[in-house]
Amino acid sequence: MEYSVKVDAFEGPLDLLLHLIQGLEIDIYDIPMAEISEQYMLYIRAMKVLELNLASEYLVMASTLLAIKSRMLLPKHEESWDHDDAPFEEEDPRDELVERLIEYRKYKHAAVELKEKEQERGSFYTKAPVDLSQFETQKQDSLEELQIDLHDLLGAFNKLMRRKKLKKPMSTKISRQEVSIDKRMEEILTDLRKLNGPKLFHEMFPITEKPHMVISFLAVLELMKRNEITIRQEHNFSDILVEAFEGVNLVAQP
Amino acid sequence: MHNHDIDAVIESLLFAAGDEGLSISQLSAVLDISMQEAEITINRLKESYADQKNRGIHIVELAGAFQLATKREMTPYIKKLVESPVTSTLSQAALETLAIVAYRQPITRMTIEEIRGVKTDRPLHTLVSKGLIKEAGRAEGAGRAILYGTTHEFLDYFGLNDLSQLPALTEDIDGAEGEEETDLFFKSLQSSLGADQPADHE
Amino acid sequence: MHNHDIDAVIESLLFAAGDEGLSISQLSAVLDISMQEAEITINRLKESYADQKNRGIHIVELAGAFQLATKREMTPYIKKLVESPVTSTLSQAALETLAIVAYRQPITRMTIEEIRGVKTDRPLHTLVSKGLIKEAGRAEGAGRAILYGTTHEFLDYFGLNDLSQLPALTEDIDGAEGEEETDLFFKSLQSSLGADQPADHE
Repeated sequence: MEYSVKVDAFEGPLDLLLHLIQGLEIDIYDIPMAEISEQYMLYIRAMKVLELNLASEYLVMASTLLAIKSRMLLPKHEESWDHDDAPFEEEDPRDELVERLIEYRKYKHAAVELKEKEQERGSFYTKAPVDLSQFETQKQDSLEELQIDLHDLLGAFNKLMRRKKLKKPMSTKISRQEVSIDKRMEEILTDLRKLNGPKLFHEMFPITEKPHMVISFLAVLELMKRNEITIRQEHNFSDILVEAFEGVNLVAQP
Repeated sequence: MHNHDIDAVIESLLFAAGDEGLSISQLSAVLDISMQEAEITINRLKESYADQKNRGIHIVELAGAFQLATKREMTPYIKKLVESPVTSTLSQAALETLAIVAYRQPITRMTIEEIRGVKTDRPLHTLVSKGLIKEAGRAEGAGRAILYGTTHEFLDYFGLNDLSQLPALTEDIDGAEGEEETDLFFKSLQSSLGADQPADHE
Repeated sequence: MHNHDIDAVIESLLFAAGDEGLSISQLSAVLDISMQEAEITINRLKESYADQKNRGIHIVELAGAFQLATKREMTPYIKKLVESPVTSTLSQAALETLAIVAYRQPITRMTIEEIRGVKTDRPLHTLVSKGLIKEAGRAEGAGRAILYGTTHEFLDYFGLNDLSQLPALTEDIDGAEGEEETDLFFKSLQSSLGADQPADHE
């Protein structure tokens, strides 16, 4: 398996920019370049800290943003050499970017609608065709007449995968327990204090379910920030150790 | 041939065809009726299945073919008995790519990448391997790049009868959707990176 | 739970259960009724399906399991469907089977049936007779079941040089979820947690 860790969470620089524009409640047709560049760089830095493999597109966009920003800072002396007085539509350095963002956003929203349709379609059950080959005539069609290609094969397989199968045993649904970050922080800290020594980093993730792992990860980050725990690594690639600071601080004190 | 109630015959045919579905032309051929008549009949049946409160299945039209499916309100009962589909849902990258292909087909990988602003070979690969898109010719010009288009299975997968049923593209929408996880992740990241940055950008 | 007509619920359950059928105990568990009540209800339904002239399917009982099937008198129509010229391509059943054999060869019929969830001897027969698959040895163990694999003709037909040219599936054919792009972050997180954790939680 290859490990090309994607800069997760965002689908690329355009997606990140849209996220920022929305978060900052900026008018997409009048983007404050200084602000957006600053925020953008912050995210890039964060991704680097996380050692996520930053796709080169993000860096290209960073320089594009800076280029637009500096072009906008240039003094506008067009008037001086605007020889005839024809209404001269001054080109905004942001135009091309805005156009790309709007175009991309169209499809991003279409993707959301497709996702809804995917779920809707996934909520009903269909059945396999009855095996009808007993009725097939003796005269078999030759292969050439079949007119199928690999895509039909893949499509048929995908369809099969979508079909639901009857469960062998009646399974009792394990109701997923939602764990809050606060609760997980408390658990981790109590655990570490009881131990009175370091614990391996991976032991912070006893349940390998995505939501639980994310919560655990966030809990560890938050505990670090609050100086409740310390994390160290003896040398490169050695085990990461997590230990509670001595102290009487209680987590999540009201 | 018509000793039997046409409704019964169609029900049996639909049942036999399963998720392969039945087209109007197949119906007309088997029932020995005109295409128009077949269409009227199947649509009447479709309504009748939908209306009958004591029926748990109905007729749906997918990718130009009619097939039987359970009614949506039955899902909770069936879930107690049947595995949910193993198919993982498509990733955001795949959905975006698919949206672009669906609305702009035939289209080359390069054009898709221009629109998305990122490399798109992986999502394209995923979509081809799921049979949702296919090579639909080659572009004119030097590279003769592959042109992608959607498949029959694409329609079925999204419950569409044909491409005209795709939701209309809209230019201006303001809505936060699916951003929560991202936000949570980056908020905590930002706060762990230091307090000099505004932690909330909502 | 019974906001819905019990007849409708049972119909949808029978439909979803397919060839595996439903036992009285399953019905009683899902519907939250006594075994006796379940038996009375299913038998009432069975009669009602049989009596209705406008229904092409009925409920049959096989080895203690109830399942839907087409009524016997519908057979001529279904036969006609298979023979109709519109249907001259490989059936969905055959395509599915071929896909499974192509990606999982050598493979026994039993394993294919486990994956598809339905009987598959006829589609296998069709594919063998068309020369797309062939017997490729025998499985170890008691039954020494036939193992199937694709033929040279299969490669020819699909324009492949060898099997490695088959498009990679994103999804394991056993139904286990394949690696999804969105999961990469979590995968890498898990792998950074050490090898003693199960790397996949599919």
